[in-house]
Amino acid sequence: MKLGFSDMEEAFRRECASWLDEQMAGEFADIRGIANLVDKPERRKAWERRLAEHRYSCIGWPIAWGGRDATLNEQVIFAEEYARAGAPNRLNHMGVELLGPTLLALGSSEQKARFLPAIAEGTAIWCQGYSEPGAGSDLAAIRTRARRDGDEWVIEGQKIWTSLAQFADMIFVLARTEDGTRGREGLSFLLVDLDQPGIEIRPIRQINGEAEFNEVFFDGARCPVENMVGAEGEGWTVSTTLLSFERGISTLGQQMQFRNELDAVIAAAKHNGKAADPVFRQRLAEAEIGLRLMRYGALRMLAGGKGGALAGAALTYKIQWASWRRALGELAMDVLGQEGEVAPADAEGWPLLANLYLYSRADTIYGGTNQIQRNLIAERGLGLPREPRGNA
Amino acid sequence: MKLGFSDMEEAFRRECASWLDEQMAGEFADIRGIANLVDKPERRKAWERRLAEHRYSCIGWPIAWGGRDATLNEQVIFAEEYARAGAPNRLNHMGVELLGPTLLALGSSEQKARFLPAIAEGTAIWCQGYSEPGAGSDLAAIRTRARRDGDEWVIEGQKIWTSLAQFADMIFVLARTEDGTRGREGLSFLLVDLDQPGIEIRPIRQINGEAEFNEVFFDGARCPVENMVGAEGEGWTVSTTLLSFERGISTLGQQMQFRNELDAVIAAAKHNGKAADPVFRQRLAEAEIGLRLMRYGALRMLAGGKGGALAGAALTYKIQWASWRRALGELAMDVLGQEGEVAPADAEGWPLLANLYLYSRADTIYGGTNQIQRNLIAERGLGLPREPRGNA
Amino acid sequence: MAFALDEQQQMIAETAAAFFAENAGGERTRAAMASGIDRDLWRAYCRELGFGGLTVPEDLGGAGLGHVELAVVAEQAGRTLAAIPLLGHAMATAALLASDDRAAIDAHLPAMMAGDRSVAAGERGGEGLLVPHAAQCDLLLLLGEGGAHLIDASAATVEPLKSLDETRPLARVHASAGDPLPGGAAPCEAARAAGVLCLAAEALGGAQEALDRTVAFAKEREQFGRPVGSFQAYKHRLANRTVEIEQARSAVWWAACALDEGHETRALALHAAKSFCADTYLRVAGDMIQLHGGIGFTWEHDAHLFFKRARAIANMLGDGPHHRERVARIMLDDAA
Amino acid sequence: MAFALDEQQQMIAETAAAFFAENAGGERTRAAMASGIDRDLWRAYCRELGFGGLTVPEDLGGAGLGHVELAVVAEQAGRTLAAIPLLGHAMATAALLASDDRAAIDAHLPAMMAGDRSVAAGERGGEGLLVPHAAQCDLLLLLGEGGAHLIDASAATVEPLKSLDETRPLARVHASAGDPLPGGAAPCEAARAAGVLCLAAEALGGAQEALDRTVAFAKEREQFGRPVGSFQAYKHRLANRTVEIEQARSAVWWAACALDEGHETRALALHAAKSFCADTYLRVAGDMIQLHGGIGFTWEHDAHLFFKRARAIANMLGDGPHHRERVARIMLDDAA
Repeated sequence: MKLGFSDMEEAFRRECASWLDEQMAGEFADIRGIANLVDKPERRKAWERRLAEHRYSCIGWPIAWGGRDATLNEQVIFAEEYARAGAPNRLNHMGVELLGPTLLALGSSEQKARFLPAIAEGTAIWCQGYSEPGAGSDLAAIRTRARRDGDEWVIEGQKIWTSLAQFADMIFVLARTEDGTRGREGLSFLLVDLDQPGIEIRPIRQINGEAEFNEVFFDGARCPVENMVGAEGEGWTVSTTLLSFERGISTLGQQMQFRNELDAVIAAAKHNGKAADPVFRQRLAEAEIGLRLMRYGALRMLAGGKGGALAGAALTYKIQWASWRRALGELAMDVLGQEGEVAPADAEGWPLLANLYLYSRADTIYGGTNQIQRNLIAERGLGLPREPRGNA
Repeated sequence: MKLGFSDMEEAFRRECASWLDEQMAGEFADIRGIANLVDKPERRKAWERRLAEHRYSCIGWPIAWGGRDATLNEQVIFAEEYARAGAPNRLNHMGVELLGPTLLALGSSEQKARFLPAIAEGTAIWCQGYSEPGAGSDLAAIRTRARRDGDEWVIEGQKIWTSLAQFADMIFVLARTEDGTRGREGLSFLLVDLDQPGIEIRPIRQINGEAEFNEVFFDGARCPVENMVGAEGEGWTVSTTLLSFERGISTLGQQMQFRNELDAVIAAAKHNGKAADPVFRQRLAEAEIGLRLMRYGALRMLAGGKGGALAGAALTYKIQWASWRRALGELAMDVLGQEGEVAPADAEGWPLLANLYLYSRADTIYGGTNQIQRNLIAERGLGLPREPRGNA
Repeated sequence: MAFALDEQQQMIAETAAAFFAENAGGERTRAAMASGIDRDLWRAYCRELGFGGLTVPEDLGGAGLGHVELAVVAEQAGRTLAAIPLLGHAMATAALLASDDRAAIDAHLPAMMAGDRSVAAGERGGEGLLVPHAAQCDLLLLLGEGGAHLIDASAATVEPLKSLDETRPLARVHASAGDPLPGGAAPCEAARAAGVLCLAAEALGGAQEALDRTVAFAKEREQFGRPVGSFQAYKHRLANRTVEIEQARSAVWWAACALDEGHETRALALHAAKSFCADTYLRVAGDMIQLHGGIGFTWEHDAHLFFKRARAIANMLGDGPHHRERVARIMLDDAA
Repeated sequence: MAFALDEQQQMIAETAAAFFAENAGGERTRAAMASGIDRDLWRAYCRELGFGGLTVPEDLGGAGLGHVELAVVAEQAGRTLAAIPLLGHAMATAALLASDDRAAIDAHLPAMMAGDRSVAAGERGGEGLLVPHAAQCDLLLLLGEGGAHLIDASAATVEPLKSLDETRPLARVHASAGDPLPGGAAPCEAARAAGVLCLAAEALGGAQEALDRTVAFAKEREQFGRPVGSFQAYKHRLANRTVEIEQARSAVWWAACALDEGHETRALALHAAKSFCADTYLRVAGDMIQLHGGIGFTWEHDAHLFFKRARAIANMLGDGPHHRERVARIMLDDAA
């Protein structure tokens, strides 16, 4: 077991850091530090392309597909340096981290050739069509349907909580392709162009006043039959594979954002004197400990995840960071007091910490509520008996 | 709404206080302050009789049955003064507070005449035969059986977690009197003499090393048919009535014991300096607030409980005090640190606070675990759908 | 000792509940968010309902009622997120009465009772003075070590702010200290007590409503083929919140009663009520979001209104640690 | 960077697990409670298993391994509530090695490694000096501001006490300060670090075992016609504890690794590990009692052994607030 990195790895770190710093100080200074998914989409698309030009867009992918075949440690290093440099949240996270690895694992040669280059080059932005109204955390209750019409699938239905849909080019969709099926049966996994008449996107305004999520309506939307990943009816398996990539390297980058948030809370506490209050010191220490343990938990998860098995650490990670961040939001507001509740009357959006407070309420819900995560831990991790399902 | 008491009530308070103080300073000084249910049973039986001599044994009962027909406020006052004077936990709590009111409500004239005087006079100590191995919080799973044999019921089975059985004269037993029934059907409520060959009592040693609880084995134990309260098969209803008396006036006396425990924690904190530590001050304040709210919650419960309905306050009271006391035990140990973990090598039993720490772990279990209480609150109080039962 | 609402108090509770249920609520409050106060509602509260003088003695034209009645009414206002300046009103009424300053009473109280003059109240301290409704009200009541100052809003610099809780927006106030109300510390103490009680009661009402709505949702909404409210984790969460709300209600009643009777536990009760009720509201409103799932963090759903109101209440007139430290002083420091 | 046990470390973990599973456990520990130490087990641990010199350099006859291996072994000892003086042994070994005092090393280490001489260790401070196993061991290691003192138990007054955690009884020690081990603050720091790590790892192991047994019980025990482990509240409680145990494991590995590599986060890691693991153990052991129902608070059931051990660990070598305050100093106070 080892915490430190090798000399070669440290050299790679310096190389990444220097390139990233140069970009963030220079041409892309205007998008430095953007943590949300809605600001300046066009500039961020340019940034995706710039990453690709320097072969930094998907370093963990094989060299043949535009990556660097980077080792785990190199990926860790890049993720850390990326976040440290204040580079903006990746607009093409879904393509690079989720769909790409899924296609590499399960896609046909044609699908790889058709879709991977545009992701690697930063020219196709992807989003995810899983959740539906009435099927929030219950993916098996999906009602969006696709029926075969010649060489195409024709899709009817509605997805919800689709972040990035308003900027994305493509969406991967879990849809029911077999009439009369229910639950996990009869689902298929389709790659769909968003730019077509059968698709309408409506933003959902959130608790913080912004609209990151969307509803996506499918009314006769079409995709060619060769856009199905995996066999017909195997959509559940494909989506499970895809979700298994969610706890990957990108968690480390996300943690650097958490670090910035905690640092902002610490700065506020130092500014208004709460940093000297023993009661707040205990809570600040807990936050610090929690963040550090998240880091080492993620490193364990990465080190142990090779076998593909859902290790304990991977099962527990979502609930860990979501709960931590929600608690940080509460701590931030407790530290700031009333001053945390206000902004200049003409301000657009909220300052970092007020926004953290509000937005973190969504963290424990999307991507599987904390309740669902606890069920998974208990049933898959501990082998406790399944909750009885109803009759629906 | 009113917090204060009338002049007449305050006069009654002085009368009780003066008598109780005299007793506790004098003849019964040796049992002053006993909070458990196991120490000095013979002396405490004498104390029960002394209470009766001065008509203090069951003041809420009708005058005809040895009580004083005391008002609610008078009962509140007596309970408070009883505890303030350091009088020991009532050995005949079950008889006075639970069985007595049940017989007054549902007993036959003969049953009242036969059993109430001995309770009022302090000559019959009662205990409760509800829980069974494998039916801890699930009373409906009772397997103890009683079959009719001429003028008697003959009882076979086992009860567990029976406090006081080792000192008691009588036990009330919930037993299945109809073969082939399950759940709440076919249960009857029987009054059984403990002093007979068909009964064996084995103490259960607890986490604190003492044995307050017992197993009670029934192997051909008998009671006359006229000892059935309510009709045959109506035992569930009788036991529900009995349990509804559990959240009565005696809760206020119990709270005075909690007050003593909290005061001991405060004293320890002042002694070792933790009372000046802002972190501990927050927790001590929370404990103080919790205890006060318990008091006012109990007063609301008593004021609102006249209609016999399970008010919100009554449903929530058990979980409130049990959780509060468990947290107090933890606070006590945190305040004391290592010094809280030790006693002189030859000490019998544990000092007040270590014992509180250990024993309070049982509070959230017996009389319905916190889990069961939460189910009750959700299902009966909030009307949420029942948890599906299994097939057993 | 009789720790339950008496008949008259029960009637006032029912009247207030019916009034706010009919005239306030999410829709009305959202409509008032642009201007910050629902002025029609406030006028109706003061005049039609006649509660503008709820705690004003009868010889001054009021209803001559006490803190228990005030708490009962504030609970209902909180339940419906009513966008009215009840807090400042209650605090200023208490300050004026405690000052026994006939000139100030005659100058302000009748117009206040009629709903023609509104008051925003806040406490000095911290970096600047953040006062809820300061940009919307005619008078400002400013509490501080120098006493309680009741001034014309036009005599102060008031900077309106974008506020988390848009149902009761904050503004930054800069005002030079003139003469405080007479009566020494009494007006300040009375105002703070009334304010703390109002906030605690409002929190209780908000928490109760947030719980009730979540329970209703839990009975209807199905997931995994069952009503979500049949899942035990859901149930236990709501059960825990129920336990806390019951305690919060005890706290509000205790504090209100103790104030009316001048009971020795008065100070303790106020600190307990403010900290406990605010914490309870924060938890219930947070759970309201969580247990509604995705819909719970949309702008359209009311959950965020409760959530933000709860946060604002927690921060007003002393936060949880502040009030618990005060409790600690009373219970631990012999000099207290 | 490779944050997983390497092959050798994995082997040591398995060896230790098998050894303790075979030779320790509730029955053995209960049998040892009268005397306070399971001497046969300790001898077997030092000699047969050969772990007496686990962290002793090879040139001194040890295995030359580090803190990661120590943590891995202590975790297994904690899992089985092994009644052995591992804590004092690890602390004294660290202190001796850090002192670089050849005379002391030669005088004590070989006998310690062979299991012939046992050490009890404790920290000065508070009202008296409470030292676990002091009444059972040959040597006492006493840490304090004056340095680390390693003395003969016979040179001190040792008063055995009735202890909550009978699996590692405390005694009150009165000893006059002689010469400390040389090396300045180093022996003290090394001993404290080894001790804190041992306790954290032991807590991790205990918590894991308490969880595993509760999970096993939950699968078997039926109530209301279902395995109790099928109830969601039960599941979610165990899931929460699982999340915490995973974090506790990260904390132990981080601290062990940081110590071995002299990593800059070393101090932070130790404070984090001690406070987090002890808290986790307290919660899991408390839940073990609660979720077993009535049987869980009987003397016969092992739950109380875990529960009391958890409490003892929480209080040893600094409690939770102490360690969190140290974390706060590192992160908040620029002078730290």
